[in-house]
Amino acid sequence: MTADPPAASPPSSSPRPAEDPRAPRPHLSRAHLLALLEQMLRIRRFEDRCAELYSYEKIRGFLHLYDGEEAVAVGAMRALAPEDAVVATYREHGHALARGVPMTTVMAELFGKQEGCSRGRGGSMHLFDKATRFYGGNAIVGGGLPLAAGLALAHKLRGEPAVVACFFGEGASAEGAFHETLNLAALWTLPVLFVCENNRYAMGTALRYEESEQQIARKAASYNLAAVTVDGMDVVAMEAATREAATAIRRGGGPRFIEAETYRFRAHSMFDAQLYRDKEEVEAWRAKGPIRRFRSWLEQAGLLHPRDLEEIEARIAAEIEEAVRFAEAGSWEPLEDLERFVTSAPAAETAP
Amino acid sequence: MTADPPAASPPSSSPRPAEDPRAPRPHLSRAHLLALLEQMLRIRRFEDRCAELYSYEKIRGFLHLYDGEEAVAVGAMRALAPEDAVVATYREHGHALARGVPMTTVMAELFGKQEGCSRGRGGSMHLFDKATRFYGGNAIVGGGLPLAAGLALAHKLRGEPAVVACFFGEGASAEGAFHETLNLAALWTLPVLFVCENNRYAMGTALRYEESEQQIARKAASYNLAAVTVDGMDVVAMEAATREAATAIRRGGGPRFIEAETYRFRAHSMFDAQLYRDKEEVEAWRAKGPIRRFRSWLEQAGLLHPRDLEEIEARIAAEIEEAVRFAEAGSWEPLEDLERFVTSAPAAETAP
Amino acid sequence: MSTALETTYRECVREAIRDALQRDPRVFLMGEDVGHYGGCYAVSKGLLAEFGEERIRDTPLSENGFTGIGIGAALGGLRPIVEIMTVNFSFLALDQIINNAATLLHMSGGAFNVPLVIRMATGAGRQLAAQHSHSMEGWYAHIPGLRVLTPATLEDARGMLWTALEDPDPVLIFEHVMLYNRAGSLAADAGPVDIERAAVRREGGDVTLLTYGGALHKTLEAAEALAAEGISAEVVDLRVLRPLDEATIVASVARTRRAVVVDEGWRSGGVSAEIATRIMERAFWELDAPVERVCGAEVPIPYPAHLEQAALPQVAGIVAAARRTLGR
Amino acid sequence: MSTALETTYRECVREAIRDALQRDPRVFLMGEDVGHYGGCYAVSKGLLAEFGEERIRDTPLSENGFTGIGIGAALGGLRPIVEIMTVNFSFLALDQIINNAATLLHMSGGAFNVPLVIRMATGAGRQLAAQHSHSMEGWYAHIPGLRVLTPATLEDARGMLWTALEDPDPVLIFEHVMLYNRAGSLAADAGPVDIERAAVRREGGDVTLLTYGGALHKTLEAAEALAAEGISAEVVDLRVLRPLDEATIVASVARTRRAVVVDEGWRSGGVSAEIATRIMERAFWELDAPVERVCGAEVPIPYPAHLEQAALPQVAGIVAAARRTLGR
Ligand SMILES: Cc1ncc(C[n+]2csc(CCOP(=O)(O)OP(=O)(O)O)c2C)c(N)n1
Ligand SMILES: Cc1ncc(C[n+]2csc(CCOP(=O)(O)OP(=O)(O)O)c2C)c(N)n1
Ligand SMILES: [Mg+2]
Ligand SMILES: [Mg+2]
Repeated sequence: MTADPPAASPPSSSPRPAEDPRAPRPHLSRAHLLALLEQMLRIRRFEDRCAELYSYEKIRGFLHLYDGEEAVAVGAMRALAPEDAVVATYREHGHALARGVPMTTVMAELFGKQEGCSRGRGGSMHLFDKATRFYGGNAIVGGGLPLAAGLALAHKLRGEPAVVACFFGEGASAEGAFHETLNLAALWTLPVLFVCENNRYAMGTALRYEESEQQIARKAASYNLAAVTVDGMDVVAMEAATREAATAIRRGGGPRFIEAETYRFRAHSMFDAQLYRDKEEVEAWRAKGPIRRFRSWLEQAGLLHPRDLEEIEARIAAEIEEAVRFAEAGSWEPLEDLERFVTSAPAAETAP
Repeated sequence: MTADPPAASPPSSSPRPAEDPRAPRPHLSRAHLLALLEQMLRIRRFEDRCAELYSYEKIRGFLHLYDGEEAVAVGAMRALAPEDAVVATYREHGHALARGVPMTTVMAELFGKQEGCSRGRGGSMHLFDKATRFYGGNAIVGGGLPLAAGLALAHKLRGEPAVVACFFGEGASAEGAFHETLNLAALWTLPVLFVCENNRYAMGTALRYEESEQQIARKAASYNLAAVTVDGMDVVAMEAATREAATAIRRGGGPRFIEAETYRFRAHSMFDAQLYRDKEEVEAWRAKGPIRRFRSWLEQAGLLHPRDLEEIEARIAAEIEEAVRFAEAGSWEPLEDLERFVTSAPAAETAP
Repeated sequence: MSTALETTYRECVREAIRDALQRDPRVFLMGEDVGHYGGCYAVSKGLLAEFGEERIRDTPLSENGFTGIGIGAALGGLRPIVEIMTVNFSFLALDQIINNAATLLHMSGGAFNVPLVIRMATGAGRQLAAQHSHSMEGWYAHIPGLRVLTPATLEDARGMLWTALEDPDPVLIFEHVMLYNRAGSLAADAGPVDIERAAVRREGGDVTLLTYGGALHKTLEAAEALAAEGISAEVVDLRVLRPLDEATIVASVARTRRAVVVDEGWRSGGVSAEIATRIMERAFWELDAPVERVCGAEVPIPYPAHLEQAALPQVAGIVAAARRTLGR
Repeated sequence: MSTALETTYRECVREAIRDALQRDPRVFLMGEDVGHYGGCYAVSKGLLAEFGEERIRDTPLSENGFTGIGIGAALGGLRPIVEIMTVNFSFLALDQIINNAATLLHMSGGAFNVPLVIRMATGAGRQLAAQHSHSMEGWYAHIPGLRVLTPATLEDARGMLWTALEDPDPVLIFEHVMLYNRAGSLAADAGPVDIERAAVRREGGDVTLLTYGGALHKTLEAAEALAAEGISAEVVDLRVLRPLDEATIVASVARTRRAVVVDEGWRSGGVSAEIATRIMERAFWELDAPVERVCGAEVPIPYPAHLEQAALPQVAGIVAAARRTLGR
């Protein structure tokens, strides 16, 4: 079964290293390691700015930050090639940026401007981008899993050797959609990589109130697919695990599952008083923060010099400034277009 | 949390032995063993008659027979006490009869008469009976599982030491409802017994097309609850496993899971050409049939004499005749009552 | 010219699927028991042998999962036909149908359309009782982003599927269970039909009877009965419940000045209300009488035949409603 | 006599829940984040500390599972209040809501009723976009076996829950997200209210504006604006979308001879159509103009404020529709 043109190639702005993302193991050159750090910092600084813009009411609605979890998306995306596809959740700024969705269009989306990656219609929870095969941004917990498996089925039937990476939280693993999808993916040997971001909370509900089996990889393994638990605060471990899994998937081995143990440092969304956890717990996890730890390791190993960091921060700051400028300069979609994009046909013809 | 009157007691017509159903192990007296045989035969003969009545168009709609699986319901029900509750599927004639729902009202239900156990409104797939705490009869595959867990939650919060036995097929274990319910039941230590009737087919879909993990008890165990696989063609094994599980549940140990390996000898429903399996496979399973095997074992052990069997068959035949007579003599609910039972209030007051 | 074949609605649906599988390698059929069993209503019998397991794909009992997989596969460039056995089971897949299929195009600002077709059996008449017998097509017609089709004739059973597969957006096709055995003749070269317009199945000048799906044939019978009384009824087969073909509806009623909507679905909040309201909005001053509705009784479908039939629109009720619009 | 308290809609809902928990040991609240988090919209804040984990029960993300557990618990003699965070998530539980909660009484021939209350947040206005913002209460009102409530005032937020818990059958309560912060005064002894009747919130003689839920306050503003133009509008708060209080609706419209339905839900096939049709069926000869509808645009709710607001009924649109019924 083939047809349609092949998947899009990555945009030139994509911060991808020369190295082949399909290599089964990471090549830990200094450039590579610094690129990992830069990606994580880029997401962190971007989101810090988002929080600020939220208080200025430039960004509205629900805003879920990825603060603390950056190593997961950054490590995983390094192992994905342009022909691969990504499905994420409402907490997906990090995934979008790490995948190469331009920061400008992400920021414009958060502002609700028509220059945004979803024309402003989606907002924070619904980032989409065709060029990087970024299939959202889904605000129904668990709703992205079947969709990812379906993309994988398309790849398989069309003979395209691509991987679909599907990110979701541990909370999603209680939903029926998780169960149905894992069974189907294993049964049909679908080329999909499930990445569960186990940050120990689903909103304000702690893991022990969510799951009778708290090790999500064990749950996954019960569907007879290979599942591992990885330190999601360690970007290199995440990259290595993803490369291994993606390689196995590309070889036709069917679905794989990675449980990334991580933690969210900030509130669930901007409306969360965090009554459900102690400050101490948060502080203890902060000490293991993915950026902090990686940075000091790089410094101790003599791989990161103060100059490097300054340069990185300067590049990021400039990119963020540019993104904010782009978003500010963006335009509001005209009201006459309100009923567009409900169907593909011109609105006039499909008035219900 | 308590209120409301306690659960109903069993009707006098209930074919229950004197022995305490709550005993942790079966007492295998001759009377007990013969009662097991009689129950299985009673269901078999009843359903043979149903198939015949279907061809006379006395029974319509979908009719799912339990032929071959009788040991599961008969064994399991022996371990349930009057205060326990039962939730079953659209293949539930056997469960209803073994639980003690009068054969007369079951037959009248299949005829659609208002003397039926659901006033004729439900038909074969929707048998209900308050007196025996028989909560259906559910034709949505997997739809009964959350309901059973909810009944168990009510028992728990009200401090009632009752077990809910929930029967369903292996096909149901692919549904999201299975996953959500098992997690919740284990998480909340609910007093519910899940009995999965693994008859190797969901309609025409063989186990290997349904499940990436074909041992359903293994799937269940992944929720951290005790799960066993039992020979569902062996009525004594079923009874023993159920007694053990029910005893553990009554002691507050939370949910248990029994996978009963069984086989359906007849078509899925009356509209099934059985293209999906060989005659040989059916024959091989027939040789292990629960009635055939148990009967010859009883005979070889000198526990069943030809006279016994004659008496049993005669009793059953008489009961079936009486049930058919009752159903035939039953009446059609008047058309004026069509809109009753949509809400509890009188129809006139709640016209939408 | 084209010869006619004797066939059934079931065979028309099967031929439509076969045709689509042959025309386009991206098409595949997926659902419970579509393969080895041959389809719950025997629609897909024989297709597994012809097209193999990849394209006639039996699924586990996972309505939400495989419907979502259909959406993803559509995003990935395939043209899935998802079969949901019975409309009541589609509630299990509703999250995927509404929150994803109907919404992705909009949420993505036009980037990702979902060319998915979902077929399901709908309606009562087979004594399958309260979890297998409902008519929810009018309910689905409330959802922006979906197209809702209700083939009532052999031509439409044969022709709507291909056009639906060419639609860039999700299309739901509802096949009434009482139509599958319907026999008749069909042009040998019958092919794709439009999925935009209502069709006038019988012309008349005194009253317009508007209906769709399983109720079409009863409505035509009613028109026949009315003719015997000297009442000339026009019968409009809506065919497409979303988007409604308002122009055809309004044109007919503006002429006849009287209308009866016949809908097997429940009355309150059904598509019958929308049609009545559209008529009021667009042809109020032309109306000589309030629009009448003949709908399903507001009750989960009961098992026994006499109650089931009493819960459904019947010829006598349609005739009586038409008479009322004429003050008789 | 009774003194008045300053309070908010959110506090009224919380007080209603607290009151129910105190009155009846069978009552408990169950849903995602109702306990430790304090409720997604802070409705249940403080209740966990007061009533403990058994009665303020945090659930995993399992909408179908815990809604079904609510049904089973109701069958088992408890009086569960199930909270579904947002109406869009209720699609995941739809099988349990329709195929079980709404249907069990009927399927069992009257043997098993389901005294369950499901509360959910509904509606747009917070820029939560296409998977969190819809108004599906009118859609649920299509389902026989359910009662559908839409408290729009502090009194109803405070009073409907207890009456709903006394109903032997399932009741859905829709709380509009834009109402939670609404402040006002409430009698200190406010208590249970009826869940049968619509309420005339403002009397008038020229045109009847019919609405419910989040749109009530905009409609009252519109009536005020109309009064300034010399048009006297009556405002009917439907309160109960199923079963509709046809008597109150028809009595008002028969008097004013003109009606506008204001409904945040999508227009096609919405409850607005049912209300318009009932008016036509029961008061056709009294009508001086076709019933007007002011509804939500038929689009999944877009994120940016200007588009979101444009997708919702607004005062100006209501005023214009009322004027049209008067030929102005
Ligand atoms: C089906 C559904 N139910 C509930 C919600 C509300 N909600 C949004 S995020 C969330 C917690 C999800 O937790 P998890 O899956 O662990 O992801 P995390 O937010 O921790 O990344 C909840 C309950 C939702 N969006 N969708
Ligand atoms: C949700 C749902 N999907 C599909 C069906 C149609 N259906 C009825 S029984 C059945 C097979 C169920 O198999 P299993 O759970 O193994 O039970 P068995 O019939 O073998 O006892 C199917 C697909 C249904 N009733 N409900
Ligand atoms: Mg989490
Ligand atoms: Mg089976």
